[in-house]
Amino acid sequence: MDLGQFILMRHELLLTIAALAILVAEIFTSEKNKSKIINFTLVLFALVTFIGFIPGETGNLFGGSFQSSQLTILMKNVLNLAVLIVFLQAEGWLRKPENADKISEYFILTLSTLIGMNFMISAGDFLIFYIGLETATIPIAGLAAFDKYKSQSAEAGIKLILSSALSSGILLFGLSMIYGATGSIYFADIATKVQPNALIALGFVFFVSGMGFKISLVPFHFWTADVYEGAPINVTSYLSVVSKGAAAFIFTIVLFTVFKNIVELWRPMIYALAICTMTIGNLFAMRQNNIKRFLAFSSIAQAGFILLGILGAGELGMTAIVYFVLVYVFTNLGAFGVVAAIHNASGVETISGYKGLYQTNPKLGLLMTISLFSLAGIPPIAGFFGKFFLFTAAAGSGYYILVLIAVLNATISLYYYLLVIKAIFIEKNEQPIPEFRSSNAMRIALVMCIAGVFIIGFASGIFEYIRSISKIFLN
Amino acid sequence: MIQGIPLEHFLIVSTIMFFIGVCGFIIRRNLITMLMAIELILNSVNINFVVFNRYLYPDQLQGQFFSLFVVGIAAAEASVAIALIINIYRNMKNIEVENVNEMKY
Amino acid sequence: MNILTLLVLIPVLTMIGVLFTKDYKGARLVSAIGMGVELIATVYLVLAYLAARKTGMMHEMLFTSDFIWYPSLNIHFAFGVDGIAVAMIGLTSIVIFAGIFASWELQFLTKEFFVSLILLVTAVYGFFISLDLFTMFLFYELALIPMYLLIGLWGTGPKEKSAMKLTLMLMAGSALIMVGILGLYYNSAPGGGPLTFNIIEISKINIPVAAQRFFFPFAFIGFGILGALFPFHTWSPDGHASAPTAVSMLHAGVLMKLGGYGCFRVAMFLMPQAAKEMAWIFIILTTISVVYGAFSAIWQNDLKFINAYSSVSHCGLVIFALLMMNQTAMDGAILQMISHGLMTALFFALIGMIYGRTHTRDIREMGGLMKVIPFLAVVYMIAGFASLGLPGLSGFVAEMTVFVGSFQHQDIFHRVVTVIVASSIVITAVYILKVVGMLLLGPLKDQHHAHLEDAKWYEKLSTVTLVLAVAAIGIAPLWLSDTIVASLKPIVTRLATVIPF
Amino acid sequence: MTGYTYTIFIILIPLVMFLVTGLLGMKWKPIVSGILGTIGMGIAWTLSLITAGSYFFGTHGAEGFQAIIPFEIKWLQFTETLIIKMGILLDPISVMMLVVVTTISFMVHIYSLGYMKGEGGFARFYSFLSLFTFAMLGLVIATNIFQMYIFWELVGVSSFLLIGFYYQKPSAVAAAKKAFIVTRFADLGFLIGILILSFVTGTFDFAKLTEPGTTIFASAASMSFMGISAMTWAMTLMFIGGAGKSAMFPLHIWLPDAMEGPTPVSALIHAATMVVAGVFLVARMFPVIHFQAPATQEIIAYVGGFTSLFAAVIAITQYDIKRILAFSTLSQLGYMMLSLGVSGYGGEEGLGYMASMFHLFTHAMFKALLFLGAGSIIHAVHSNLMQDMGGLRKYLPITHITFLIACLAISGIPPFAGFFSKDEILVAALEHNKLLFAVEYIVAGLTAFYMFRLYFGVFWGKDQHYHHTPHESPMTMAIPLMFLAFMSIFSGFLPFHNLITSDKMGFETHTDLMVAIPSVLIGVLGIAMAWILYKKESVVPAKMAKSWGILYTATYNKFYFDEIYLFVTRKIIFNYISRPIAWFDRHIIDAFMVGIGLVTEKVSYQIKGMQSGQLQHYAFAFVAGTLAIALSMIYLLM
Amino acid sequence: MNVLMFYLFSGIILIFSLLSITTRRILRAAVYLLFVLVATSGLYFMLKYQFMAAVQLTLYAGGIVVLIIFSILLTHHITHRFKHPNLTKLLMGIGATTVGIGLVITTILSHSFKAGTAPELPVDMTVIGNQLLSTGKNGYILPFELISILLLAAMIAAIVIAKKENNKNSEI
Repeated sequence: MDLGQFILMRHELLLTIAALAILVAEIFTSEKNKSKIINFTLVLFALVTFIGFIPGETGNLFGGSFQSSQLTILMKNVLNLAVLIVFLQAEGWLRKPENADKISEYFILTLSTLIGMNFMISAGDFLIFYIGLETATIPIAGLAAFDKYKSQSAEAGIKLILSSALSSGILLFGLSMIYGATGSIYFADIATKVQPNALIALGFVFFVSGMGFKISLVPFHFWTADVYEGAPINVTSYLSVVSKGAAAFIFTIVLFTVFKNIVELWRPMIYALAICTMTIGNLFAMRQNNIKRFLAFSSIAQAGFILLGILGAGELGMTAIVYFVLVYVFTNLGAFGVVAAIHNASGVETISGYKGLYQTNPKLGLLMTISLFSLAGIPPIAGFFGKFFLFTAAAGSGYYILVLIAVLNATISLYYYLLVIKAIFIEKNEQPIPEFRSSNAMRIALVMCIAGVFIIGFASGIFEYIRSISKIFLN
Repeated sequence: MIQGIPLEHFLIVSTIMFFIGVCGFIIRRNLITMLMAIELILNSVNINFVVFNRYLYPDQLQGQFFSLFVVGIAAAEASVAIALIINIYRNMKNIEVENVNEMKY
Repeated sequence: MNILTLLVLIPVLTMIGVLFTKDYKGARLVSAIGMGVELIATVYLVLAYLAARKTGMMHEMLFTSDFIWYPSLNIHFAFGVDGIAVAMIGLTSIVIFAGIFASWELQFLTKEFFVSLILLVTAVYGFFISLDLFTMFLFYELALIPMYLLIGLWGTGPKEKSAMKLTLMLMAGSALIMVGILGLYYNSAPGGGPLTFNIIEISKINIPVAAQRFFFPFAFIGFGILGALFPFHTWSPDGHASAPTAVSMLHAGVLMKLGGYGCFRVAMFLMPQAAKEMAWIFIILTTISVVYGAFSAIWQNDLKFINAYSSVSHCGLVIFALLMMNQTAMDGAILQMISHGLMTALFFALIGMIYGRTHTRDIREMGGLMKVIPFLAVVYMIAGFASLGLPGLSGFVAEMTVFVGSFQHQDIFHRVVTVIVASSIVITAVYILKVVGMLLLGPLKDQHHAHLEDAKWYEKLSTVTLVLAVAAIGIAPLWLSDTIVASLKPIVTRLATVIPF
Repeated sequence: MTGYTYTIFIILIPLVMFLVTGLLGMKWKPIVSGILGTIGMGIAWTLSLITAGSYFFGTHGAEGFQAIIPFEIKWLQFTETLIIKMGILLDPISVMMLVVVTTISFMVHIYSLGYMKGEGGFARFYSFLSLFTFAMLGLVIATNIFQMYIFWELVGVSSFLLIGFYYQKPSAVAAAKKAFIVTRFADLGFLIGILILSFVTGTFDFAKLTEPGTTIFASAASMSFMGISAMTWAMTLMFIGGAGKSAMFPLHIWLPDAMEGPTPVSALIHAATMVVAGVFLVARMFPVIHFQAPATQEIIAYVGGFTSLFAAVIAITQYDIKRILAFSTLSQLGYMMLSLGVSGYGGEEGLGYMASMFHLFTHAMFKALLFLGAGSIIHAVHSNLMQDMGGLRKYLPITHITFLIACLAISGIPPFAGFFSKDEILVAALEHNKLLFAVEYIVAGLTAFYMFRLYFGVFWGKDQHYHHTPHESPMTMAIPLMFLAFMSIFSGFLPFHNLITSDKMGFETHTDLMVAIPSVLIGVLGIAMAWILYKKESVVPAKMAKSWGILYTATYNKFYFDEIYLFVTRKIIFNYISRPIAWFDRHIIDAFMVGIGLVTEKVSYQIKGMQSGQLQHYAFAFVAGTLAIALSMIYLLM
Repeated sequence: MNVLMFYLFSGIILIFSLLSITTRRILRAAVYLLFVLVATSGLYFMLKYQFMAAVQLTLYAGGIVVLIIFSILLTHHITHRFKHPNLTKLLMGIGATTVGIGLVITTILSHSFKAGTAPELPVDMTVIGNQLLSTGKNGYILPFELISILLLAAMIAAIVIAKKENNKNSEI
């Protein structure tokens, strides 16, 4: 292979270079200029994100271990975009004195997990997949424990690393069985050899539970809430949006390509998981007061909806999922952005603390409301379209009852989103969060989110583009 | 059957080991011992890969390499986990897993 | 530009305009102007529609326009109106116009209030002009959501609880609708070919019977919840009681009509066989609705509760009439929607105005208001008479059309339920007169009320607009009825020609 | 045939007056509304008289009086055939009713100028009067049953408004509500009757319905419900509507209470015009009832007969003069109904029909006179009760004389108008039903008795000590009294048998002496008894009352019908239907909906222990979940 | 001989695994784990995967276990003895384990494994080395590079968590 082919993995390479550049910058920056790394990184990463959007070739590398297609490139771009927003939102937090000596670490760790995710998306065999998975997980544990003098943060870190170790152990066990049954670790080989037999089923279940851990499907979700609550907000938003989104992408890709021959086997299972995930997520979200924990459970419920897309037939399901995740990125980051802004300014992160927010900070209140409505799937915001297409996909496979359950669950979810909105708009507070002005980076991030939330739904071209490249990908 | 030992026996051993690891993860009171249980799990997975490679698909070394990387990752995982455990120790002055439940419900 | 686009555009522009105003006076002024223009546009639409029909345009829908939105799913922005939609749009314009003036004095977060209110109306317009199930559903959900804030922020009493109950029940309804719509979509091309969300196109094919049987209840009950179908009506009393005046007006006056309209346009029109097969179940439910709502109203003491239950009864009649599935009864149903929309809006406006003066809605605490606030009292009586079906006001026309239409069925079941439903006119008289007697007539009960001020100019404008509309329909119903009937013909023909089981 | 187009103004003038005085009346001096209304009514009256004159005495063919429709527009179309039209139908009975209504209304308008002077809401009163007149006229000239129903309802509501004119008086409000709801209940019957009728015949038009030898009922023969034929149902239900308006037993209870309204209103609505709407309805539908639903006609006869007796008995014991007159109205209405009930169709067979209409006409005159007289008395004495009156003949000479004329008229003493019309009814009854004939004889006596009890009690008897001397009413009140007295004397000589008959053909009648003489005698007997008992103050009536005991008490309390109705409405409908339904709605249905939410929330709290914060519990859930899924998947595989 | 060796190693693995998760002294647990890992490498030797066995010995037994022991020494007194396990968790663990073992073993035993027909690849260092650096199919240069990123990231993560900060006065 010649060097020119490396253009195929430009996302990964760019990210690696970016990470190394930050490392170098860290070394050559004096103690008191550390915070300039933030600006440097933001510009650098914006550049990286932008370059990612430049259309390029697609194809396979390393004997099929690395696969690149329009769809995977799009997925990577979505993730890049999300990480860019996360970085912008993290700016204010990183400038705080207690983080002064770990700025570049935050960026490098995040970027390395992103590299892992990119490799996972492009993986053509289970080895790359697995290493990508671990690369995408292990550093996050470090990030989760970033506020290391807060016991909650430490707890989040240890819970994440141990649960993920267990889950990856179980996933590996499943992979070993699949290897034993099919004789290969390459996706393309496995896809032709899988048959519905007990060993494969067993291996597959173990695999799914490992992935379920990443997407936080019930009953593999328990870590989610604790980790989200304990981790710093900008890590939580990263976990909840980027990490989960990437996992959803990969899960879909693997199910749709590698295990497409045993689709009849996994559909009932996804069906059951979808119902459990939506319902349990909602039931837990209902009575939370900590906003991060609340969003954690809400994101679990959202994961349940993603499964509906997996049940959907072929390209429509794929499209719906990618589209939903795209919407979800903007929506959830909008919500997390508000949470982060408020937390940075006042330290409040409970729903009851949000009472009267609209009186003092109407724009943030409104933004939060719009984000939550989008999460609930209220038109004309993008969340509605995302959900609708997922349901359309599921209905396309004849799962009308599941769609009904899902929509009813969406109604329950509306209930608790409305609780937050109620706090923001309706309820009175003696001491509301004082008026404040968030940093420019945060503002840019929030404007991006809100623009995304409004544009994506109406601009049908996005959906159609995803659909066209999904079609190519699946054939 | 290579050397007169059926494949299934290896698998049985690894399976039992796997579940001993799982069991250890669930019942142990100490974070480090839980980490050890993880190592048991990974180890059993490695046995699986290697044995499948040797018995069924010796034409390539996929299983073996897989185990190789698993070992590497296990090391990375262990190092981060231990750092986190020490962090916990600094925050809580012990590493009893039961005490790590500040966040719940 | 297409007049229908304009109908949606004007409220949107108004909303933007309101956002740029400085104080409550500016906000209300902009809203009033916007909705005034909307009313004018509506009048223009009505005239244009009638003129177009007169020139012999026989298409089912007029002023249609169609933009492809999501080509791969065949989702369009497809707009168009028939006589029924035009009538509903007219209703909406009148009610929102009156509603703006009914909330003239609101000074708490005025901008937000008017924006939410107009957002709601925008969605309602969108709903009525949509020919595509997707956009229809989109506007439907959009119409429900501002309700929460409108009730929760500007309401009274247990507003948060009521707002939540209302929102959740209606959203649960929309969950059912969603399933129904998806079912229609996937069965819209039984003979192969592209699937479609377009109502007109779906109406030209026959959805497989098994699918109809499965999806009809979803769509029908889903819309029925908003139409206050027994036993899913319980959001209505609480919601209306807690909502601020203009919101009650709009919700009972217009939004509940979305339910009836949807039942008919989506559920029954597109799934006629199932509608025929299952009609009896819903006829029984609506019969209960009608009588039960009226009886419940007798026992209430809160003015808004009375009116809410009366709405249950009247909206029950709408769905009842729709299910009769003949031209006259369905004509009556549409008339009843419009009539009820107008008079219930009038009622809620008046209740709001009376409450604003006496600070109570309990009829036991008031009495003899006729002497003190004669204008409002007289208008209240007119509204009451409209509600109990006095000739010359719209209620009579609608009810009689329903009764006569329903009675044209050949079988005993339909005719017996018609008689039961007709008996509601007596019960309605009982509670209306009870209220009128206790509230307006008799000696002044509370001396604190002795010096209340009668209606201000904007209140007069608000109520007189509605009274005129009620009376106009009541006195000269023929043009409206004919317009509706003309548009009903294709639907009735379709219902009549499907093979019964 | 279009020469009658001007009749539309008879209807429109009151409507315009209603709108003008209703909307602008507040702005003017009150008397302007009154005068305007009166002038308008005068024009309408004149037009009605012209119409009647040219209709009855103009040229008409050998086939009798033809129905003329000078004006008709489509108002609302239900189906191809079921169309509500608004139009004017001129035929003998409607023209006759036009005259009755405009006459009485005009008189009342004039009378009220004096009677209502100084009352608050003068303009409102006149606007309501105009509204009522408009509605009543619309009712009588209706071309189809649905138009009739529309105006029927409007009449009901204007009656409600006028009864409740003194809206600050709780009793007036209650009476108004009662009147409205009772008649509304009856109207439901009417409505359903219309529904059935229109369903069977496919038309609302009177012209088609009453056309002799029509075939539109052909399909009715096969239809029946619960063993009773469709047409019987339809007509009986329709009769219930009529019975409600005309206050037939047992729907009579609203009429006595309706006397809470101003007295001119009682004269206009509750004596002369609205209450005969039921009779008019039956007359209008007479061919249909007679041929298609003979059973209904029987019912009508018996209900009429019973009501006349029942009301007469109650009237004897009452002291409120307006109530006495109200029960007397009931009794007379019973006569009219009975007369229709016993009538045949065509020629002399249709005597009952003619008699009924005749009595309707004469009764309107003398009963309006009685009420206006009573109004004059009340105006003078400021009380409704007989106990507060006596010896008024000295103070109110005009009222006295006119009242006496009216009493004689109602008692059937020749040559006053009541004698002729009542006599025809008795003849008709004798020919068809001996029992009812006997009843009517008794009632004739009772009528004479209670009317003269009233007369003597008010104008003779002991002279009460009045706070201020009663004085005769002003001319505005006296003129109508005199005009009506004139009518009460002479309207009996009108040739009704030539003008208003069931088949629109005139026939000859003769006074049957065998009937007339006993009836006059019995009237005289009643008067004599009243003279003995009430001319001078006497203890005999009180003693008699005591000796009748329970029966007297029951009669005095109107046989407790009000109480029964109260029990049914308050207790049963309010307490045992409405209240449980309201409760059910809040506590079962709503609670169920709320309960879903609560249960969800409860579940949410119940399962919070799952998220225990214990890493190892999570791990167990993870493993157990995986194994459970694996097990079920492998199970599915097998 | 092989058979004997296999059962010996298996016995060591199983027994010491069990002991490792049941002993109440933490250091002993670490040592038992070491035995297990060493016995595992013995199995690899038996399967003629010497390279794998060596890696197992050096990296696993030599690296990870040492790391663990260090951390034990950092956080425990040597004489520390655990309390008995929590009963609920014990039941959970045993339950899950029993079911799991039963399920997996049944599945494995019921499955008929079919060996590949392709010729066996000799396992020597050249082959391993070539494959490790090959860019084609069955080449492992990409995972190799990727894992280096992982290790770097893990290192940074471990450092950022564990490093002592100037202003804080920590115990270690």
